[in-house]
Amino acid sequence: MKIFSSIRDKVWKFDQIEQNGTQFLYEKNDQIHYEFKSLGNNRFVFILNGHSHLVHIIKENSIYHIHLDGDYFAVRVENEQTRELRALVEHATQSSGERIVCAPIPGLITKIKVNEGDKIQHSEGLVILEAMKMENEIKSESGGIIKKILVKEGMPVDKDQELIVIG
Amino acid sequence: MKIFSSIRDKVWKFDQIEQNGTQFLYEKNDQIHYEFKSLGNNRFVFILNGHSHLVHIIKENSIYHIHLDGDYFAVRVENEQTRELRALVEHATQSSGERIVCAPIPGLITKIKVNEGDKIQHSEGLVILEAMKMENEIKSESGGIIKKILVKEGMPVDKDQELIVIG
Amino acid sequence: MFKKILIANRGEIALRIARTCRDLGIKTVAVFSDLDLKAPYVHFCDEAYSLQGKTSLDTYLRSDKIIDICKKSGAEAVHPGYGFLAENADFARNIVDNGISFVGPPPEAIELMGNKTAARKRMIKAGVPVVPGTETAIRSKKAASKIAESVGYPILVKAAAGGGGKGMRLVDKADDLDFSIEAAQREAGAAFGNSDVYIEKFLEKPRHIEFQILADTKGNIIHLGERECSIQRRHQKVIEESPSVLLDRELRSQMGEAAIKAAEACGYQNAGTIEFLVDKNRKYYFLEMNTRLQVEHPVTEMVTGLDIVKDQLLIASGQEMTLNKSVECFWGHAIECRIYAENPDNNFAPSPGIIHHIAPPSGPGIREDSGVTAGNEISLYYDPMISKLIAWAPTRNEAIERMVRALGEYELQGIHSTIPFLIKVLQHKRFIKGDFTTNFIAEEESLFRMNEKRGRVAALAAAIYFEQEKNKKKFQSNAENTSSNWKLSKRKKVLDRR
Amino acid sequence: MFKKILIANRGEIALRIARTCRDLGIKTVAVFSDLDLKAPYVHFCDEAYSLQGKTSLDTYLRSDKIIDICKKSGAEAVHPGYGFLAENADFARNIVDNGISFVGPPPEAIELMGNKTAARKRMIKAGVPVVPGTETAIRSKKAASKIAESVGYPILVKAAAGGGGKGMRLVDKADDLDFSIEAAQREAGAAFGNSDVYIEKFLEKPRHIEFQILADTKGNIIHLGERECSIQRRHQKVIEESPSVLLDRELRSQMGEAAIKAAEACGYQNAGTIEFLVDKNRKYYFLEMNTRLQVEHPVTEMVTGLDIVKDQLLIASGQEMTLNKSVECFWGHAIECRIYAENPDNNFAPSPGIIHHIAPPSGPGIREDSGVTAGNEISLYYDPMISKLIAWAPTRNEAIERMVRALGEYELQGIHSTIPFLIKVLQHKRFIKGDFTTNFIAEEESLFRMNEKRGRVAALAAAIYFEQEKNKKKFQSNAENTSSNWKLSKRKKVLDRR
Repeated sequence: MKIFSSIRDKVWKFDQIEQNGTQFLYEKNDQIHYEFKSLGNNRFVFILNGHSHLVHIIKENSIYHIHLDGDYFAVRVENEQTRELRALVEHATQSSGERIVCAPIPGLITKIKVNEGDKIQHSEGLVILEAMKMENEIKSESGGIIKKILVKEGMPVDKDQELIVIG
Repeated sequence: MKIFSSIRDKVWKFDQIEQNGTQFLYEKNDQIHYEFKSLGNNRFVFILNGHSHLVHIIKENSIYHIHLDGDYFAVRVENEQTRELRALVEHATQSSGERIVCAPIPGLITKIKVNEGDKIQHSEGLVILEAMKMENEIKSESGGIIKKILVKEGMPVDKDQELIVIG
Repeated sequence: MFKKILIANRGEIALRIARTCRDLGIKTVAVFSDLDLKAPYVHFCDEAYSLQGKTSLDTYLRSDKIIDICKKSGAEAVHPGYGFLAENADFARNIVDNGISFVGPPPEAIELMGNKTAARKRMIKAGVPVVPGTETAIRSKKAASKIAESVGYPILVKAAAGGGGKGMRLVDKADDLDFSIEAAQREAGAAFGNSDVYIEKFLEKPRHIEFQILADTKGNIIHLGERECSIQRRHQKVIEESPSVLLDRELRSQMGEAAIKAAEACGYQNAGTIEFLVDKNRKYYFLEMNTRLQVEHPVTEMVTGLDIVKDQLLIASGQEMTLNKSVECFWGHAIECRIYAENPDNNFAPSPGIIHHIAPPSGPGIREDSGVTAGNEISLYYDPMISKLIAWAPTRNEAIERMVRALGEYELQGIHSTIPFLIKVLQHKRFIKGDFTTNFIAEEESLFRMNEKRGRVAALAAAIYFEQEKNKKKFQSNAENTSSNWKLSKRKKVLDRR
Repeated sequence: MFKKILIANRGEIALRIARTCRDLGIKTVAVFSDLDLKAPYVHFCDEAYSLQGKTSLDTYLRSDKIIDICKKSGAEAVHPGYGFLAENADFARNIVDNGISFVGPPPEAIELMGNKTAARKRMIKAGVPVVPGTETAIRSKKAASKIAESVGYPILVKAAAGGGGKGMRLVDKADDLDFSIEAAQREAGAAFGNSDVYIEKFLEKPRHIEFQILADTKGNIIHLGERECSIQRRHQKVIEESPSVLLDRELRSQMGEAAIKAAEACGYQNAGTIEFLVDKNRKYYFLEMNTRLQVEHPVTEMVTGLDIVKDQLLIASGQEMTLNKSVECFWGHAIECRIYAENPDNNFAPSPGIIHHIAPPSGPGIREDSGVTAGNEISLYYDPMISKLIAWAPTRNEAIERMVRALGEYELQGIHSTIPFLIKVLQHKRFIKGDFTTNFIAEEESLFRMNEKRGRVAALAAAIYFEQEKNKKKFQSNAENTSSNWKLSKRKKVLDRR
């Protein structure tokens, strides 16, 4: 079985191979030697070719939040089926022509900078979201027309709440 | 209802009084004003007459292990019934004339210093228990005759395991 | 000395102040909002009173509630920390009018230094170099244009009552001047109820260097040397250190004297900080004075051995401070990193949430000033700074190494933090060389690049975890579907083999 | 400098050494027993190898396994820490014979200083004052009696190959001498396979003061001043500090010179400690030399700014050490408390168990060298020391205050610890005055008295918890017995009322 781990645009491909009832992990035909043991509390000892790491792994949907040697990575892990499925879904969403802008963090909508019907450019500011004493401008990740505004100024929003539909 | 809290030989007596469906705590006719809230993980905020304390409470049978402002107390808490019951049981054990010496900590029995039938004095050494690189001598808390030795040299023992019966 | 004081603040700085009070035998009174009941400073203080509310406006900014609690608890003084009411002259006056001591400067000094044009004027009079520009608010377009020409473009148009970048405009050329002044005036009027603006030369790529000042009521006034705070993101300090690689003995002594002059000029007492900008020719200009304890005060404590909060309390109670002359040489080198609950991979978006697990680093040369513990929630209501990590060593390079080690040890679960970003800054060769300005973070794309070697280890760990989870599920569903002995024994075999 | 070293130890000291290696860019190899897989030092090191076993004899004392792992991992040097194989001359020789560097003294120095009579002889020859007594093992009863009379009773009969109080007898009067020598010889023979004993004058109520020595391979040899370690329980150090209140500049310089002479006399290299006893007339006597890093080295680091482990590595790799002259004056004052998993209320019985929750203190002046984290088990197999807390301040009194504050902040659940006892020692007026000897703990009954004021608060907290638990149970059983709406709504009402 193939396992795909991706961080941002970078993808690593691993092969899970069963031999005599034991699972082995390969990367480009090289077998990976490791020990992986839970310490409790989402903490793991991960000894990779003798190199010792303390890893924190917290799963959130298909994203694995990994803390490792002072660094942080959001890793998406998929097998062949889930990877193909996701590609299909993304294609379908894109071809429908609608994109939904969501709140990346919870906060308070302090300003809406566009109106329904406005034509907008890539990376144009849409909404100001205030949280922890700081203003965060949410920008458009594509050009288009503002189809619908789902929030109002002064409204508190949750993380991932839908804010604006761009067509 | 009366509550007795004791640490070593010192006993504090509190009165729990219900008034209009609410419970109040009194000590010698003075009402005790407090806030007591769990912080999780056996940790509590305890604000007593405005004085703030972080308290850890871990219960083990009828003993409450309390960490407070860098200090530690083993508190026995009883109401009138349990207190009377315990007095009865202790009296019965004492009059039967047998006392059982238990291991205060887990460890290895490295030496037994007495034989069955020996007459011993108060605070005479009975057994050497080794733990964490240190030898701990377990002493008799009363005089008497060694009735039975329940362990052997070289034997590992658990906490509270019975070692010797003194009659 | 005081017997009991109230700390009108929260988080790490409340705990920091309470620790010194504990050392001095002063009882402390904590105040807390509904969200802070579980915060360590509340339990560490000797007494704790609720401020009844959630938002800052309802709690830590309510001087009436704070004064009531002073009276109820018998606190003789108030330490305001930083932020909230710390630089509010009315609050300071209110405290003093109620017969309570204020652990900070006289209200007049707070007021003067809070008004940017008034402060500039006073500094010019005292002979402290300020950034070239207008001395007072702009009264005519013609005067503005003349000043702008004389200091040379680019210039900044700034709000007199301002702060936080509001009512500020960068002007590159004469054509844009009129328009920018009008825009800045509108913005300043809306933000501060005062539309006065003034002109300052825009210093390109300056360094931010500040001097710690202590002044007691006996007329002693000293400086404790500099802190360099050039590593900033959007005018927010990120890493501070003392000493600065830029300064030599001569420049330190010149700037230190200027800082003392500045503090004297406003009748300053207690601890304060004079901030300077230093241009590429090592010329320094007064930027502003912070009339309170700074977030970054620990680096000065590490290289001087002083406890600045202790000196604040000594001064406020009318005693002499610990030292009576300025610090001429330092004990080694200290660096502070501010750890924020922000996600550096997502444009530093705030990352509220509950801290599930926290294990801060320790060992040689490491100090932590933190305000949180496991189970605490980082809420959207307050500042996202959760901890300050300070590293000391005999030399700057060793201090950097210790800081990198300590950040790498820091375990924090449940929220994002700026730790990975801080490590990248500390390991950047320009940082190590000391070759940076306040533009450093904005200029260095490489700070946001992924470390692919570590990325691969993370990718592998995730893949292994994914695989183990799947196996676990498989066994669970087997076990749930049936309890025949055959299947169970098969399952056991597979488990044993792993 | 080495590129990779193996740390032949566990716990806090393994982590301590690994931290310095990380700072210096040296890769580290950890070795661990079956019980230590979850210990922080194992994850902090760059590589980790199992020693396959549980007991010390099967793991950390197995020089063959350790040398194998050196070869497998390519480690160029071994740091032995303290305890286990650190003072085993055969191990050091074995390491060197395998072409690996030993981060410690030459095997000959370990051997010489491990033999008490040989070390005494060498010291006498070098002009270092030793406790009056015999120079060699006792050969006749007559000679013994003569020596005993000349030094004056009480005397100690001690095993030449000894340690840990085995083969040691205190003799108060001449009548008991013969009997005691025979008993000591029997015990020494059984314990060490060598029945040689010798006589030393018994110093009543001495103070324990030791000097840190550094010697490199270039012929430089310096001392880093003293540590006072008089606060002991059954010859086990409990609290250490630097400087000592007893020493003035003159005595420090005399004892420092004697310490250097002692180290030179045995051809010493690397870090070592000369222990002295000081009697009530401030006369000092060589006690023994520890030919390794000491548990209490951090106090010297705090007051000198040095990293002693770094100097050990510099020296072992043939480089010059950081300083080239002895430390004449200190930066403030430092105190270390050893935190043991022992129950002071039960005669310091070991308290093995799992640490459920741990939150060490931090803030101004506090350093922790710890080897455990939440979830770790304190086992019966190893030393019960779990952490060292170090406080620094400009003066001794301030350092004591900071230490008391930090100990009070320390949260530790699941095992007993000596923290409550340490606080009582630090707050004792004799400790604060500096008026103590090695007998202090044995003499002071008051250290074991309950603080009744705090006891009452604990008694109340337990009573309240007891009450709340009972109510909780009541509700639970109500809910379990029935699910009629009436009962549930009644239960809700009661809950709301609380």
